[in-house]
Amino acid sequence: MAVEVHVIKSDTKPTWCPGCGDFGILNATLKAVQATQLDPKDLVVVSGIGCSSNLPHFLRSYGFHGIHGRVMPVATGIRLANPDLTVIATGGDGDGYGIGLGHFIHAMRRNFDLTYIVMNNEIYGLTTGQASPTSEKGMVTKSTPWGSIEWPVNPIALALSAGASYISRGFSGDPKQMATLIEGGLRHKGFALVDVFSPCVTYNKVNTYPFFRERVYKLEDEDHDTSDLLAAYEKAHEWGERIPIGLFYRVDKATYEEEEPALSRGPLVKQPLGLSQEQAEALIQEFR
Amino acid sequence: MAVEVHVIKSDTKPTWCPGCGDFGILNATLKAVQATQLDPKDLVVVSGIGCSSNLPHFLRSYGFHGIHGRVMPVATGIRLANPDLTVIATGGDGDGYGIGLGHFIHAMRRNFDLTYIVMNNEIYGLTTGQASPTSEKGMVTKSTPWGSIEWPVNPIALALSAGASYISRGFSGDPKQMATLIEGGLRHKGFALVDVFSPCVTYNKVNTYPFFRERVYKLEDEDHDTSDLLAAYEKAHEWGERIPIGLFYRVDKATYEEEEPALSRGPLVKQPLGLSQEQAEALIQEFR
Amino acid sequence: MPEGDVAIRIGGAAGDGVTSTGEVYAIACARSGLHVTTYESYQSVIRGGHVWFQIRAANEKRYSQGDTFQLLIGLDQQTLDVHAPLLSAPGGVIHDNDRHDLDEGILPEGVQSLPVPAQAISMDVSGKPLMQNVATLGALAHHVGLDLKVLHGSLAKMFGRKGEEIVKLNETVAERGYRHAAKQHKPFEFALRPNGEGRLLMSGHESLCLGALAGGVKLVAQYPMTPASGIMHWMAAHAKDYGVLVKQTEDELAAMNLVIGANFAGARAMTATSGGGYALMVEATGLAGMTETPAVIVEAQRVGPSTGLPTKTEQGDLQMVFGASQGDFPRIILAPRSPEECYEAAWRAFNLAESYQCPVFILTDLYLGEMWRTVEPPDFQVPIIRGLVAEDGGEGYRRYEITESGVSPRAFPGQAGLMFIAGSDEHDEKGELISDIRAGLPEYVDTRTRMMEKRMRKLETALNEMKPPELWGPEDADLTIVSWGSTQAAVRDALEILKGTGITANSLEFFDLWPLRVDEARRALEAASETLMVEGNYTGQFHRLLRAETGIALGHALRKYDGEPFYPREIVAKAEEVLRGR
Amino acid sequence: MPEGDVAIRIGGAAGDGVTSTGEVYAIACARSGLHVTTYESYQSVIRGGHVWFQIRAANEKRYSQGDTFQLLIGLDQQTLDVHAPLLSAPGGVIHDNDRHDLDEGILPEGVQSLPVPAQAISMDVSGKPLMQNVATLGALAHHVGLDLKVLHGSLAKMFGRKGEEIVKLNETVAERGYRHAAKQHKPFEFALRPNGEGRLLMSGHESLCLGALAGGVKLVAQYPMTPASGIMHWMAAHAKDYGVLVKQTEDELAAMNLVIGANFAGARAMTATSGGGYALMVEATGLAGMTETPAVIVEAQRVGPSTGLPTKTEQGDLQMVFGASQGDFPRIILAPRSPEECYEAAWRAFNLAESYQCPVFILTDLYLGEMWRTVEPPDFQVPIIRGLVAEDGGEGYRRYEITESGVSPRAFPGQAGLMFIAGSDEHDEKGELISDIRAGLPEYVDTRTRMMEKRMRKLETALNEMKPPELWGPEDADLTIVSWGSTQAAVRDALEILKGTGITANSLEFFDLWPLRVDEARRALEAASETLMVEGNYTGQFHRLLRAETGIALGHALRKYDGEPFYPREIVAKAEEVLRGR
Ligand SMILES: Cc1ncc(C[n+]2csc(CCOP(=O)(O)OP(=O)(O)O)c2C)c(N)n1
Ligand SMILES: Cc1ncc(C[n+]2csc(CCOP(=O)(O)OP(=O)(O)O)c2C)c(N)n1
Ligand code: SF4
Ligand code: SF4
Ligand SMILES: [Mg+2]
Ligand SMILES: [Mg+2]
Repeated sequence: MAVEVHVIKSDTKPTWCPGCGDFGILNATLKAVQATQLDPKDLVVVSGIGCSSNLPHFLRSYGFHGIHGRVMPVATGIRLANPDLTVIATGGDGDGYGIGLGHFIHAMRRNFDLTYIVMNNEIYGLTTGQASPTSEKGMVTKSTPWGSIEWPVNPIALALSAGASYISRGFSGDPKQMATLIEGGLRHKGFALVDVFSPCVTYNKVNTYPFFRERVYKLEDEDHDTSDLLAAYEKAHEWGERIPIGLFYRVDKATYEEEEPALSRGPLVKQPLGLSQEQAEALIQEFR
Repeated sequence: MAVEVHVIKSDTKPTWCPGCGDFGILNATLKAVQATQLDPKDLVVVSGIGCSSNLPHFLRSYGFHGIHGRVMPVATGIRLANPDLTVIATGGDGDGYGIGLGHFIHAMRRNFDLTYIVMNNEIYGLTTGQASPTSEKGMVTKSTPWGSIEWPVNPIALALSAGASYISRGFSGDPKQMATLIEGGLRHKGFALVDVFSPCVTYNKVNTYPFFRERVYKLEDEDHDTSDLLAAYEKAHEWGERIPIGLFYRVDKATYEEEEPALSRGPLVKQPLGLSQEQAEALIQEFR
Repeated sequence: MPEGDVAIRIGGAAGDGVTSTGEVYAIACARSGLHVTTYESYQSVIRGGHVWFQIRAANEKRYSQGDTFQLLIGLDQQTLDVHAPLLSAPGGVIHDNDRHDLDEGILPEGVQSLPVPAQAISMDVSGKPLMQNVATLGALAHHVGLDLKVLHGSLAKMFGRKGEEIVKLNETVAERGYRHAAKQHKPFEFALRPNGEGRLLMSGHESLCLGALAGGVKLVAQYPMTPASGIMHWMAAHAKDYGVLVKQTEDELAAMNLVIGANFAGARAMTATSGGGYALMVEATGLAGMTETPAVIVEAQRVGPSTGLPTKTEQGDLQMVFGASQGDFPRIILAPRSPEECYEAAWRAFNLAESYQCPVFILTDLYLGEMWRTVEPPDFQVPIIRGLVAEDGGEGYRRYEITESGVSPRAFPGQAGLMFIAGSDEHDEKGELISDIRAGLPEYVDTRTRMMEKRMRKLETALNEMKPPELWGPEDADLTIVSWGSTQAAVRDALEILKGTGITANSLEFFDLWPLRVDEARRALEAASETLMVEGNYTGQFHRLLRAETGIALGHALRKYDGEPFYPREIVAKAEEVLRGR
Repeated sequence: MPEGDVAIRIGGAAGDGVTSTGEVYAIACARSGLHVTTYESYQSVIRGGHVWFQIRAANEKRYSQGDTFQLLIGLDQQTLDVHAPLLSAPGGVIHDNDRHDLDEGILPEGVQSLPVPAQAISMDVSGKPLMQNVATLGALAHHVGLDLKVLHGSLAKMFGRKGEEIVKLNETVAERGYRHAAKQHKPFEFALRPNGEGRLLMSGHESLCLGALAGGVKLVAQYPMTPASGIMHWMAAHAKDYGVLVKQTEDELAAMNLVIGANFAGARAMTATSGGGYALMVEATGLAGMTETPAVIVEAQRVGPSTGLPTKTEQGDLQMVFGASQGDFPRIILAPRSPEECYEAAWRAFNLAESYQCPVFILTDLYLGEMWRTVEPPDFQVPIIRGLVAEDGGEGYRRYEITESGVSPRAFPGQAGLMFIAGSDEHDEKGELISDIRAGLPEYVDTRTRMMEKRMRKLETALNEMKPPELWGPEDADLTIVSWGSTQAAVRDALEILKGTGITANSLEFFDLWPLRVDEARRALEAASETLMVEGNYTGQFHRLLRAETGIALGHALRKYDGEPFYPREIVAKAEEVLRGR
């Protein structure tokens, strides 16, 4: 069965501001899902809270639109209960790299098999424009009227040091590359990060489309070895005049789901409930 | 006034198991504090919960023994209220790299001026031996009777990617080097991490004193450039036969406290409370 | 609404400038010496959602946004369609009929169409359509009988920082709108009496911020969350001038623990959040309780459960705040009823927190926090009470000394000779742990009991500073309407309306919720001939608390949980139903 | 204690093997057909702290650890000094006088010194001092009249996995201790009647784990915390054989959200924690409430506030659990009274969670969770009720359909044609948000109200499955003792004691706490001539709830907050005081 984009797209119209970078991400996601020919009934899109986190409503798949910062554990719970499902986790930079940072790193080191798309607009959009963990130093926002005095997090470097097995960055201004990166993430076995520069046209007057257009270049256009950890670190720390997008790093390693003994019999949701007679008797013996 | 170790040492006897690595850390800390000739009334030792987090009780300074995983925000609050105080934050690997991981990374990118000593025993001690975020893959614990299936966090690599300005690792079996590292941290302006291999003799039968003695070598004995970020990453990822201890990386950069405008008039705790007549009148004007 | 009491409503899409338009009008009314109250309805979406803003101005003090409105400014078609049918006569709809169609068939009798070529005026004056709202504002000023000069002043205040030229253009546009309206219609006979004695206009949360400054706040640690974010924004904007350190943390867990650290070190520090954020502070609330560290927490309620309706109001978090954190420890809960009381609650909270060394909550809500109201100028000379503090170098200092009041002397890091460890484990008077090698030994079982009793005694001591409920209105009444916090607004206005119906009612208002003045509460309830509890949540969270404490079940309940504030007439209707039922 | 009812106490330093020694004895008693109950007191320290373990064995069913103990095994000097004076006669102190000094002057009359050369025996048999406890165990077996063979069997069970040789050595050491005691003293006349019909011995939390397995648990996500860690350990050890996925998460926030994700996907999943950990689950509890996702949460209470006394017991978290999370939503709270009831609570919790699609709490505590008790073999054929589930491919599926019961049909990811989004924002029947461009519009204001009422109706429906309080003892009594959860143990034993005092008392026991069967509760309270509420916290958290719901203030209260469980005689004393006061 060929799955067309219109099948995966829901009737609910996105409520993002006109021009918001998140539109590009939605489109790229739809394209990537279509490219994998995944049946949408087997897809679950999980998010936190933020403008970006409304995304699940715009796909006709299963979705869980949870609470702020907890997208990783919810997504993990779904994967562990039923690894037959494909899980896309998504949300904003505040959601994933701010309040959710701990879960993010722990999920990566465990190498759960899911794809995490972060709509990184370097700002808190839904709460009307405060500094986010990726806001640049000096940035003026509602919460930093004299300029932020914090260095931003570096999601790519963190992902490298946390052991994620597929680490990439896209840009809403280049939906084609982004679709490829997301598709790559979906096909990758293990934790796939797709960090996306997604301009907030309403609250971020610094990191705009032109800002990125002037600076981004594609890793695939240079001689970058995606299996070289140190090279990836070097690229991850590049910022300023030239900012790399594309695939930074990829490695094959066992996923959590593969190594979890309880999943060796298949998805938990397909196991019988309760105890067999023999099991019950064996248990009773322990207490005699 | 020369401050002697016995002045800084409290009468409360540590309740750690005989042989616990944390004794070495306590001693090294006492030595480092003494070396800086800090008046203990100006020192605050802050911790979370765990065997390790009992440490504040064993110093005769101010201390705050808070809740599990929240040592960083409490320590930050103290620093921001009164930057005249020296703050040592401390606790276990579970406390700092598990439940507290998000705070840890955010504190580093902000470069608060404090010293964080993590008593890393690769296990949850106080809760009687479950896997910790630094437990090695395959490790058998009460919570992983068939061996842990998670890759451990790499605190040094995380600290590098988060932007900490002083990043080091010690070993309880080498209290002298450790004292030097802690003293360096105390003297450093900015966030100083001292991760310490601190064997739990009761619950961790893998990462024992002999385990580390066989493997550790000192960075200062090799030709390691502590100002070279990529070199530091390379060392951070070294594990197995040879494990580096010592100072991985150091850089000078502005601290949060230096950049915070509200602190330009001096510590908050020394400012008058309430509003002056002029301030009150200016405020009222805003609402007319 | 009676004469001299007019509400207007402005509606449009998010981004249409509804808020700024309403704000200029509200300022103009306040500057004209009128009493102003407002309510803004908005959505959890950044652009394109539907926003409307109701502003009530009256000669006498009013509390709520009012039940009806007489004039509507429709900035988009949706506003005309949805709100025009709700108008009260006499009144009118100000709209730009070049841009939208007002279906006059939907207008109630006595409500007129009052078209203004707002866009044309803006284009004409400035070459851009941006100032069309201001043209409608000019028309509005005429219709309600405001002085054009006052409107100009308000525009200058609003747009002053954009430069003189912009202000001038705005003034011209406003004037054109005013003149257009003047030609079309004479002012409505609303009998508003502008008197030139300007009033202060502020929101509940602005007032709270002022109170916090007056009370010596030094540090505000917060994570953004509607409707508490405004507190952070206001504080950040004032941080430099007033020496307040504003820290946006990585989450609410950090904010609360940071506030505890700062208070431990001796700085008056607070946090503000809404329900979902407070949920993340629950564990640290107990930490403040156990270590006896002051902490001020503003919990600005919005609609739950969970993310709920983030831009809508509710009084649904009392139960969470009351029960927050494991075990028992003293906490204090203030629920200011009005913007004025937010001011007082803020400085009192710091005094109470330091006097009783415990967490103090200020329970506001979206409605109260964001409503603007004209207030009397606050008194900035507020008492600063730091509670019991130890002298430097005291021998044998015991941080957690067992005292009759339950309060023990604090020491601050940096003080000589008073070093101690504040611990979340149970401890003895000196602060030494009794959870490890002492736990369960007979002597320390007793220590635990005594420490627990010492801490809990603080609540009894604090009770003396808590205020009993206020009875407003006649002592003898057919009906006593009971409320807490912000619901006061609608209740007080309902009493005014009830006066005209032959029903005598009074209002029993709770605002210092915990520790509760149970004796006074019981007496007041027992004295009532019939009671009606009005609160903004499903299960009657305060009702339950009152019953648990007094044993008295209130006769009737009116509860609302649809996200909207109470309207006086809802209460009037319920009161009539209750009394008819007798 | 009456005849045929003996408690022994073993004390020593952490690491001395107090727990394993006690466990072997408890197993031996259970295997002898006696009724066993235990209580272990330990400290929050890994080595060197003081630990003692009380094990009561009786011919008849008993509930609590008992007030007194007749025999003491002192493995260190501190135990002899602290516990020997507390013994009851007839009785004795088993100790190794080569290693410690028992001051006979501190012994109560009728209590004897019963020295055993335990270390010497161990050295002699095994060349190491390690088995000295086992020598004292042998002596103990003789003194209470246990069969040596049964003791051997229990040792084999305990040490079996260390190999036959170790078992043999242990048996020999035990026998030597037994023989030594036999030469020294004839068995006490405790009149225990070992009858050879072995009983099952398990802790409250083990029983709970069994119930969860029987109820189809598939995933357990947990972060370590005393006293809930044991559940994770037990589950992890059984994970492979019983197909349970055990995930130790990075914190409790993750555990709860993970459980919600797993339940959303269709797996029965639970978490377990204590108060401080649950505090971190508060926000996600509301998420489960709003998205109508089942979730089972074991909240194993310990002493608060904050870190408190981590190894001690309290019933102090009811208020937190009851009020957890912003806004109102349905939740169910079960508080099992006994290890037996933990089993039932666990499988019922899963059925209730899926039937009503809401969070279900099992409120245990350290005392109940860790006490071992002999139980009847549980019935493993428990009903599995998964609630309303939609059929694949239904047209126009509405996940949150408004129904009379409040329950709407669930769908699981992977089901064809039923795709929907579960959202924490308020939503309509289909699950679409009404918080953004629909919020505040009249139609959706109404939708909110109806969704809220739909969800809350589930509580009314669920009430039918909740059990009313149980009245134990005579219907007519001078005094009704009211309790909830684990306090049953001491109350029931107190009733036995009261029988001998001429006071007739009964016990009104609450265990299905919410939704509360208010009618039955009120009737029972009204029928009581005098009431005494007994609960393990400072403020009377359940007392408050009962009063809020029924309006009835209980006559008297006995509260404990020192970390120790209730002892029957404390209740007896209070009962006598209450009735004397009449
Ligand atoms: C616990 C909690 N704290 C705060 C909030 C308020 N809040 C909603 S969205 C958001 C941040 C949005 O920023 P981001 O995640 O970057 O998403 P964006 O809107 O920029 O796409 C916050 C702080 C919340 N919903 N829950
Ligand atoms: C919120 C919360 N969850 C769980 C616990 C239980 N707990 C106490 S210490 C600890 C972990 C200890 O490990 P670590 O931090 O590595 O310290 P160590 O004992 O190994 O020194 C845990 C999980 C707690 N106190 N609070
Ligand atoms: S506020 Fe920013 S992030 Fe949110 S929808 Fe608008 S443009 Fe996008
Ligand atoms: S359990 Fe481990 S970490 Fe804790 S005191 Fe003992 S040796 Fe140290
Ligand atoms: Mg963002
Ligand atoms: Mg550890």
